[in-house]
Amino acid sequence: MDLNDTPEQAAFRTNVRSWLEDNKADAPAASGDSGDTAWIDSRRAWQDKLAEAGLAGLTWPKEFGGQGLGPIEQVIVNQEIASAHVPGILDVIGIGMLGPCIIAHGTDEQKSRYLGPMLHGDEVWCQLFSEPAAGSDLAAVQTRAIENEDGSYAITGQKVWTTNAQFSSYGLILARTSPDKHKHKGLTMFIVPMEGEGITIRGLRQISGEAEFNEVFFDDFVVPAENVVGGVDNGWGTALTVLMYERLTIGLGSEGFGYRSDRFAEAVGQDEAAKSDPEVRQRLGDLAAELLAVRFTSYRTLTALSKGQIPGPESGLAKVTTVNAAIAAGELIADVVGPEALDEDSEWAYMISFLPGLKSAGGTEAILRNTIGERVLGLPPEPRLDKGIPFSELRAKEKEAVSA
Amino acid sequence: MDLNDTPEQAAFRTNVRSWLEDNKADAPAASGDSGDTAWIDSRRAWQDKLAEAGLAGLTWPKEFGGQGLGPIEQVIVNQEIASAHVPGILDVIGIGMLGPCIIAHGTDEQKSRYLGPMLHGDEVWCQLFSEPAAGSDLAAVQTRAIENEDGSYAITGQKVWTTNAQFSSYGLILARTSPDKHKHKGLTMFIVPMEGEGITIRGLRQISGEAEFNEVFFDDFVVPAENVVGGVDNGWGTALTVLMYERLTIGLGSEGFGYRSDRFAEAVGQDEAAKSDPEVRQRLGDLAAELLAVRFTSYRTLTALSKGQIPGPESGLAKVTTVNAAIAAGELIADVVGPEALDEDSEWAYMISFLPGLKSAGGTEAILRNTIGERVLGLPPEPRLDKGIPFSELRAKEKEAVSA
Amino acid sequence: MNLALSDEQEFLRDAAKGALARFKTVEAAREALEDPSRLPDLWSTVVEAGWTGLLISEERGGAGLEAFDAMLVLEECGKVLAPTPLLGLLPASYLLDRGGDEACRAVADGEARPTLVAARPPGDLEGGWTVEAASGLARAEAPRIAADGSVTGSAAWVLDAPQATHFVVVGTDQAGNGAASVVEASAATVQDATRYDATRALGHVSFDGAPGRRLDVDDGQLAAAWYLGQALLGAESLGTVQTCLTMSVQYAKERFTFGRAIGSYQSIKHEITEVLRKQENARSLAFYAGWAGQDKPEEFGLAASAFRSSAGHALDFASRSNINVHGGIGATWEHDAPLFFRRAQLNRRLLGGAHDATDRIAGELFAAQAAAAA
Amino acid sequence: MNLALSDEQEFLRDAAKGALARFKTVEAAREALEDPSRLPDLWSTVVEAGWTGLLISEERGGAGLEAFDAMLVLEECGKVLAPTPLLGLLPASYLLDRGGDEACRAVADGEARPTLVAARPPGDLEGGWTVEAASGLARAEAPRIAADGSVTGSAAWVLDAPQATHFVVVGTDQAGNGAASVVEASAATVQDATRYDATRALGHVSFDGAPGRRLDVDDGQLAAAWYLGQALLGAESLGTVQTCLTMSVQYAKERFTFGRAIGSYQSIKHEITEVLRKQENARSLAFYAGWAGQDKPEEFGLAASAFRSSAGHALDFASRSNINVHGGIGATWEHDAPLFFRRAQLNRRLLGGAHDATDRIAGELFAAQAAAAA
Repeated sequence: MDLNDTPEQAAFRTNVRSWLEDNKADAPAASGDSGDTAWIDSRRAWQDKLAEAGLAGLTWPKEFGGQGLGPIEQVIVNQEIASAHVPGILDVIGIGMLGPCIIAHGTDEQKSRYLGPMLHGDEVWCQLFSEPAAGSDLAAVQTRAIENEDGSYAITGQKVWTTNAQFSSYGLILARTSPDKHKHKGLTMFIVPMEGEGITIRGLRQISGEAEFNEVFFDDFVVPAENVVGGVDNGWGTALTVLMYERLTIGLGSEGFGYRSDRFAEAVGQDEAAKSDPEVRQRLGDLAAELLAVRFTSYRTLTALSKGQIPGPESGLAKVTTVNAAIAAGELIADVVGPEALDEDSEWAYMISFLPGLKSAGGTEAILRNTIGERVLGLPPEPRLDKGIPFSELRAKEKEAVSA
Repeated sequence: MDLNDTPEQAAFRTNVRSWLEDNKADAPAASGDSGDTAWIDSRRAWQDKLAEAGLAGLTWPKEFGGQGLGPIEQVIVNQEIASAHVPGILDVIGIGMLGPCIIAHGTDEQKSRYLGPMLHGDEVWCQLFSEPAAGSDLAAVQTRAIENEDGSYAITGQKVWTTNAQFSSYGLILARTSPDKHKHKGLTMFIVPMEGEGITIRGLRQISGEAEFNEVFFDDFVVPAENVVGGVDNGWGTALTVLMYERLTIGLGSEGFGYRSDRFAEAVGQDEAAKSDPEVRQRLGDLAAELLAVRFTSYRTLTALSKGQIPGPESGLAKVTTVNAAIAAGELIADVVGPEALDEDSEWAYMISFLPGLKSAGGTEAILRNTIGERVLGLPPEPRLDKGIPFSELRAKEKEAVSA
Repeated sequence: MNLALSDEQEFLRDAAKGALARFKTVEAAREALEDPSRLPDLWSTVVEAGWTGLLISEERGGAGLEAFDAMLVLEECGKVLAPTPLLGLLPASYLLDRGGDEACRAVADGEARPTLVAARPPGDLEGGWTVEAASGLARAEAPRIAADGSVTGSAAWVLDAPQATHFVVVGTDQAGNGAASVVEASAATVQDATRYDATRALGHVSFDGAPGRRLDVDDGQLAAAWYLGQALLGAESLGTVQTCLTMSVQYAKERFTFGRAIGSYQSIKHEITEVLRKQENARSLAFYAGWAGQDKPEEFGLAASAFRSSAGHALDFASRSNINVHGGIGATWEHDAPLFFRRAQLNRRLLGGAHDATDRIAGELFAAQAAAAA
Repeated sequence: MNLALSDEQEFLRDAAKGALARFKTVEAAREALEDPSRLPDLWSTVVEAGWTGLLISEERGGAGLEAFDAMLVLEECGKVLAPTPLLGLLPASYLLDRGGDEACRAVADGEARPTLVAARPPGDLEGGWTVEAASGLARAEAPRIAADGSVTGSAAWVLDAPQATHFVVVGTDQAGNGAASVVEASAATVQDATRYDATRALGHVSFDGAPGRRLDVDDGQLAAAWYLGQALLGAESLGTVQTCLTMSVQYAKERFTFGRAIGSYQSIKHEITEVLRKQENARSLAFYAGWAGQDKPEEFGLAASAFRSSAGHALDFASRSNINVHGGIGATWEHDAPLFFRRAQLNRRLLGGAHDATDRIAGELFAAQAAAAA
């Protein structure tokens, strides 16, 4: 049992640290408004600089501009970037999830066209999977892609919860090509440019009032056949690759939201009365234990990754723990501080407003617990009423049931 | 809004109180060991005395020896008996649930033969419904009743969770007469004597070590056709009547277990350090509010009953609240007192041991929440895999699934 | 034994529902987050409905009703997030009436709009009267009220302070006993402190020898005013819970996932049933508080604290659960669910906070036990 | 970065599992509730396996292993409710070794069976060393240890007290600093205090100027002995959680209701998944405690407290959930589930109680923050 670097890792860390030391004067502010074009541009430039220094796409193969390194090195870079108080790469979604998917399923042309600009921040990417009626049940996407006579596709539908859409150049979209097949069997993945006729991007405001996500509307938006990734009607398999990398990215950056026990203890500890109140201490102790556990869970995940194991669905439990512990922390801090903690300018008001949305982001807790209960513990599945039914029929049935 | 008696109720209460004052010297101890025959006999004699004075079977029609009164009068009697610190009737199950069922569904012969001795405690009754594989899913009983050539029935099977079986004269048993029908359609209710060839009663010990319940085994136990209650293959409907009266009985006696906020506060308050500990106070305050709520819920139920309304499944929520608040109280008191609260002679150790069994008694919380969600809130039902399938096939399927 | 509403009470409740239905209060609650001027002015409605005089005796121009009746009105306000001043006004009117104050008739007529500067009565552990502090867990000393009625001191998070015409200040006299004084708003310094829920006007109030009129009320009445505030806040929360429950049930029937309505899944069904359980427990305690307020004053502190605590837990749970049931869309600005969540967040920390109410349940139980032993 | 077990650790764990499998410990746990003589005597097994010397340095006859290794053994004990004295013995052996005491070799060889009379080190709020009181929330002053090593005072709920040959008493010297002394059991008064879980021998111990041998250990080592006890109790609880989870999963697959295996219902599935979540969080904190014990002593107090607290919550939840999943039958005497429930009930209240461990997490975080600010 060892949390220390091997000599090779220590040497790598030293290099990263000294590069950051030498270059951090060029880094933009670590946080900013995603609507601020100047800040976003400075983040792009910084990503380019990181990529040039070999500090972006660490786990990508060398032939695509990556470093061919392992998850431990990725974590070392993450840790050093955090210690240096500089931002990391802008396009976490592209480099962490979508790039690897293109590497796995894309054509040679796609790889050579898209991966380089993605890595350097010249073209930011977004993920166009979720829809208003396809959240936890992602395979229920209704966005249609209809083949034109010239072989191109016309895409029509609505995507939602799209991070970074407002400044992305490209997106990876999951759309239905064959509605008469079973819902998993009629989907196709496409690369779509994020501008042109037939695409509308609209910010989606959260409880806090900030637009953390976007809605993206497609109306007969035409993409050429060469933009298909992973084969027509094979989109579900392609999407699973993205989801696997999403799990991996989350597994490597668990404390990314800043939900740390020491930070919450500091907030509570600023009130002398709270510091010696047994009830406050009990609540703080409980949530701190949860967050400390998540930190060591991420080290366990990393150990497994470094032995070549892929994290299973149980890694999603860390997200459940984090969100619920942070909710408990928000309640506690606001109980201690009082209504003043709910001032719109307070970091705690922001956190309290942000967390309810985070709770169902990436799939509800209920779906996650189903998956873990069945795949990890081997518990029997729930009856599935949508099994083997063509998607179009399924939709008709739902409409009928609601109107009944 | 009024918690006071009407003048008529007040007069009734005065009569009950003065009778109890005059007679309480004859009452046995309020608590004792259900295995102590002398104490049980004294409880029978006391029930007889109560019945003679018109204080048992208050809501039974007068023609069967009851008083033809309403639920409010029943509650007044319950309250006065509790205030006098004397025990109530011994056969709560018979008089509260089984007698009313016989009144509703029994033959004239059954009514004239059984109701009198039941009311006076000469013959105590027990309810033989639950089985090892038929708890929440009560209609899944496997106990068979096979018709003999002479029209009598031979009963074979195992019943469980049978209160009072060890000193009961009769039981009402739910048994399967037609296994090839759907599970709700092939059941019949019988009156069975609790002794004779082919019946074995065995105490079932709980966590505390006490035998709160019994298992009852039947092996070709013969009962005549005249013992059928409510018609052959009509047992499910008959059972539902018993369950409705069970809900009603529980609704009228919510504080019967002694799980009261003042009692728990007194236990906690004996420790000076605990009295001023904010965390202890918070936990006590929360569970006390729950128990106070249950008290006023029972007044609401009573208000509804006195207007002729029958309590719906939501009345089961009071049991959920009570059990969980009492569990919280046990945890709190033992946290305050320390391991000494777990001494086998402590009332708290007994309560802590008793509650886990009470939690699933009368159906699990999950089933109750399903029922309330569907019947009270109108939420859509879960898919039912046993719908319309003959009981015998259903069993075969289960066996197959487990061995797979 | 009768815990049902009287015909008059049902009429009062239905009239409140009808009067409030004329405004789009929930929509306004969202718009007012960015532009407070979008809030409808309900004052004339409140006056016309006779709510300002609800707790004022008939001989002083009011309706002479009980706490429970006022709770029914607040419940309707809570259902639609109506921005009324009743939570501060009604306890103030109660003290004015008990003190036989000259302002009663003006309050009943809607010419004066008083609010209570509430102070928490002494408990089993602390001997003094305390008020809300602007920040932090420790509570502040209640204002000092001189023999001539003048007031010195301050209190934070006072309901309706920005718009009130008078403050009924609860504090302590020179001997440290409870006292109350009526101060004109112009004699106080008021700092707007509205937070997070735009429908709830709040202010920090301070008095520097502000002239006032002493009220002839005793400690029991002062304590009752505090507990009345708890009961009214509980009732308002209970109303909000009901709206959350209705929204959740509706959506759970309509929304499908994996080929089934989401309400058919136990995780959703049981969570919603838990909202119902908490709602019904709170409702039972509303009856307890109403009954004690009327017939059992020595238990009003326990009953009102238990009700406020229980209704607060119910609202915390229901407002979060409502968002969960709705999934991501329930956490967006355009959805109504966050407005009920905002209300829950603020309610939890007003008037001593729900935690303080829970603590007081224990305190009242211990005190009753000590009294029984003495 | 490597949190996997070494080959040696896996061997140690598997050997423990194998050694304990030779006894029907769970069955004995039930029988011993009525007849304590039915408990198997595991002492010779404990000695032969080398567990008594686990934490004693090699030069003093032990294996010189770390807290984490001892935790692996306790986890196996917890899985089968094995009645070993390790929870008291191992922290005692740790102090004997750090003090270079002459008894170390006898302990490693199984000739002496010491146990720790544990004292809780000063925290951020209280300055003194305290021990368990026989009853009530307040803690008792730790025994006084004179310069000649003699001990006066008492402590309740001492693990393995009825069978120990020596007590390693943690208390305070005349200056109020931490101190420790080795006292022969015959010089102490021991009252059997076994409660609720027959596999856990407990005693109230008192000393009236009992002669003892001072140990040359510092406050940091004395505190480490307390936290070692927390970590070992956490590990033992974690083992018990695993058995509960296994039982629940198995039954949920086999038991049918309404035509479906009960594990296919979300209420059951999600409750069992919650056991898994709590178990895995506790396991992560086991790694934290093990790592801190070895490489980060300044965080051992935080890590061990967090682990004990988390494992305690996991066990509370898992042992009740296991009964719930089994329905009525899970609450009967002949079933195994209640034995794990009994263990949970007692564990929660030993060695300061789980609440105290949770409180200490907060205390350690506040102390770290104060230290960083200084």
